[in-house]
Amino acid sequence: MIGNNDLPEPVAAAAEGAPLPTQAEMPFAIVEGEPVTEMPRDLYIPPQALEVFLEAFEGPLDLLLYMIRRQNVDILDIPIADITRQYMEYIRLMQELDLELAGEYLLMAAMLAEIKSRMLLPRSQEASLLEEEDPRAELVRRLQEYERFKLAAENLDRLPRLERDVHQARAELVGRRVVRLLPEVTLQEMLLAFKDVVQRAAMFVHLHVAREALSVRQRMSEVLLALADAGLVPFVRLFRAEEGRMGVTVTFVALLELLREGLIEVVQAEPYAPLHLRRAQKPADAAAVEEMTVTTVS
Amino acid sequence: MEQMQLRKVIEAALLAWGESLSVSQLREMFDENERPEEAEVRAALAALAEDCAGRAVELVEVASGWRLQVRAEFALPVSRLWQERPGRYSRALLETLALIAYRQPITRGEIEDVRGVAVNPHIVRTLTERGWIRVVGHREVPGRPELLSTTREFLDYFGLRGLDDLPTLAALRDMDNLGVQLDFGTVMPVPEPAAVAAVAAGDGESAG
Amino acid sequence: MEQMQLRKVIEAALLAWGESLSVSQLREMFDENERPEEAEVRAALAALAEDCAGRAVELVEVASGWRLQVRAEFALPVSRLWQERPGRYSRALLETLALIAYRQPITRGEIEDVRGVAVNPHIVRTLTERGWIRVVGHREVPGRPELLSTTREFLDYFGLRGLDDLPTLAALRDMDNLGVQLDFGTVMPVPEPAAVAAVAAGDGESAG
Repeated sequence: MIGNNDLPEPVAAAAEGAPLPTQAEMPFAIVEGEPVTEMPRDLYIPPQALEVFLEAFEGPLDLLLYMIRRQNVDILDIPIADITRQYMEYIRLMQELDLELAGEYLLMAAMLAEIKSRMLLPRSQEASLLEEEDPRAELVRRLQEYERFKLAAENLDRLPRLERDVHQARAELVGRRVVRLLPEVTLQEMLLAFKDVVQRAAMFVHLHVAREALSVRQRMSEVLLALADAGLVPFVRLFRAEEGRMGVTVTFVALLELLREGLIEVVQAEPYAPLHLRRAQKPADAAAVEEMTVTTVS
Repeated sequence: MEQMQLRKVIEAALLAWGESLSVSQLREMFDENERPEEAEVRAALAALAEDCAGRAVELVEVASGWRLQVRAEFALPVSRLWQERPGRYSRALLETLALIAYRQPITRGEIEDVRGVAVNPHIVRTLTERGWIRVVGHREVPGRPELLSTTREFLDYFGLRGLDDLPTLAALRDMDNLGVQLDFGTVMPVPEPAAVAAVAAGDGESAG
Repeated sequence: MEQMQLRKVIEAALLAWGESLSVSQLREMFDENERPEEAEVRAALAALAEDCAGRAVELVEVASGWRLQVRAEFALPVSRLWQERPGRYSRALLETLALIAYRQPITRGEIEDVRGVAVNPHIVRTLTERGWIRVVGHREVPGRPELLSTTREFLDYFGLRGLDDLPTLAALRDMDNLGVQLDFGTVMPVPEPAAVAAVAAGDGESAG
């Protein structure tokens, strides 16, 4: 018995189920050291080759197709008696050799026997012309159906495919960077979040619902920024004439609010001198105060 | 962006990425304010494909987009770079794959009906692991068998844009049309390959 | 083998391999009887390097051999292919941002007073990095907490001319369905389809 591992490549390929080679120069099997370049013409197959031979078939339909093709007969007009006899012979050989015989092979044998017996029955000419189907019809249909997918598989195998026929072209990218996309937010999303937080907060603390002068809040931020680096800034410089009365009012209210919150200080060198603004100075000894506060609290 | 530059960026992207990229993926490389239109990208791709004439690589469209690939004519020397040869696939696997590709969605039982043998579970596992097939549902019959279909990776691997690109399935012939007689002795010649091809070409059956 | 053909095989090999190959690796692609000399390979490499002028790739010699690499000038657009899909900002972040917008200048402590939970430092960092908020000063109380305000970029991103374009708190409160009743007019940036879906999801969340 020849194990697959010991076989030269062509035989191993056949055993793996590669398409059966049709060229005469390719050995189909190696039997007792001699290459077998053709499928056996008759039923006698050296037992050592039979296993390889049968393993090359993808089931009973495949075996039948092979026998039909080998006899050069049209699939639509199978000499059923002949084919059945050969098929049975293969089955018998397989059983004699103790090959593991898939149940499908026996099922096919039964089907062939049934077709054969039906074809032997006498039939009137009218009947065969009218309704009665050729007993082989179902078998022929299955054989054809199988054969077209057998062909389709061969065609698929011939398509240029990755790894074997074509390779994806790749090249390293020099200086690749990490690019992170930032999430998108809509104004609506933010407002909904705000509405939510306000509603929640309303359950705990009293929030004044008076019209929020947002322009004042914006101006407060702007004034704080303006004072950030400059130190002392003349009071008048914070007002811009081109903003008109409304703008002046907003700035003034913003300044009052900042003063009230203790965020800025007004500095006047002497009475009637120009007013200057600066950010609230931290207490002389902030650390000490902080410590004190902490002590007080605790 | 001028087309020449766009073409180079696309070539750079395809080579750096090393796999196929769709037109929309290519467009997303650019900031919104300088993002090329789809038509511009397609024009640049067409120009790039022409640039590749006579070069070692070619630009092809597959299911998931466009890719640059080394031409098949260089497959032999190039494949020697790898110690291992790419695996060959058994007939059983290829037949099973072909049935799933042409008849999808299909159950194992339906595959068995055509092939006449039980479906090897190992084959289904291999095909699934390769990402070529996947379960897309269940047939609502007793046992609720899985319905199998091919994937985009399958199409990509075989260089196909879609199932329509699959080779046409051979036609079925009808016994009645040939006026078959119940004559055991009749021997008909096997059709010439050319005749088979003609039949195949005439078959309008789609791959879907 | 003529040099032009050798050059193409080398290009094919380098692009298929995707990494550097040594001269001897390149020579080993060929059968012994047609294996090019080292000098021939080097000449072909030199010619290939010249071919690459003006193309998206360049041929460089590195320690382990030669490789074709995508030129650095394409790093920026091409790097975006790997960019991660943006996540979504958390509810906590949006609430914090909104509170800073409406109550600026505001300290973390004050945000905490309204939200009832500590401000996640990660949120403040994210908003600062995004350029939407900044520290405009310190409250002169023990600890000198930072005062946070929104920026011009914040206004620009949301298409606002000023904070006044935000609906008032009172107006917000009365609204059952923000999307329907608020006339955002020109103020709203046109939402992307994805953003619309996100709003819809957010809506459901707030209703619950």
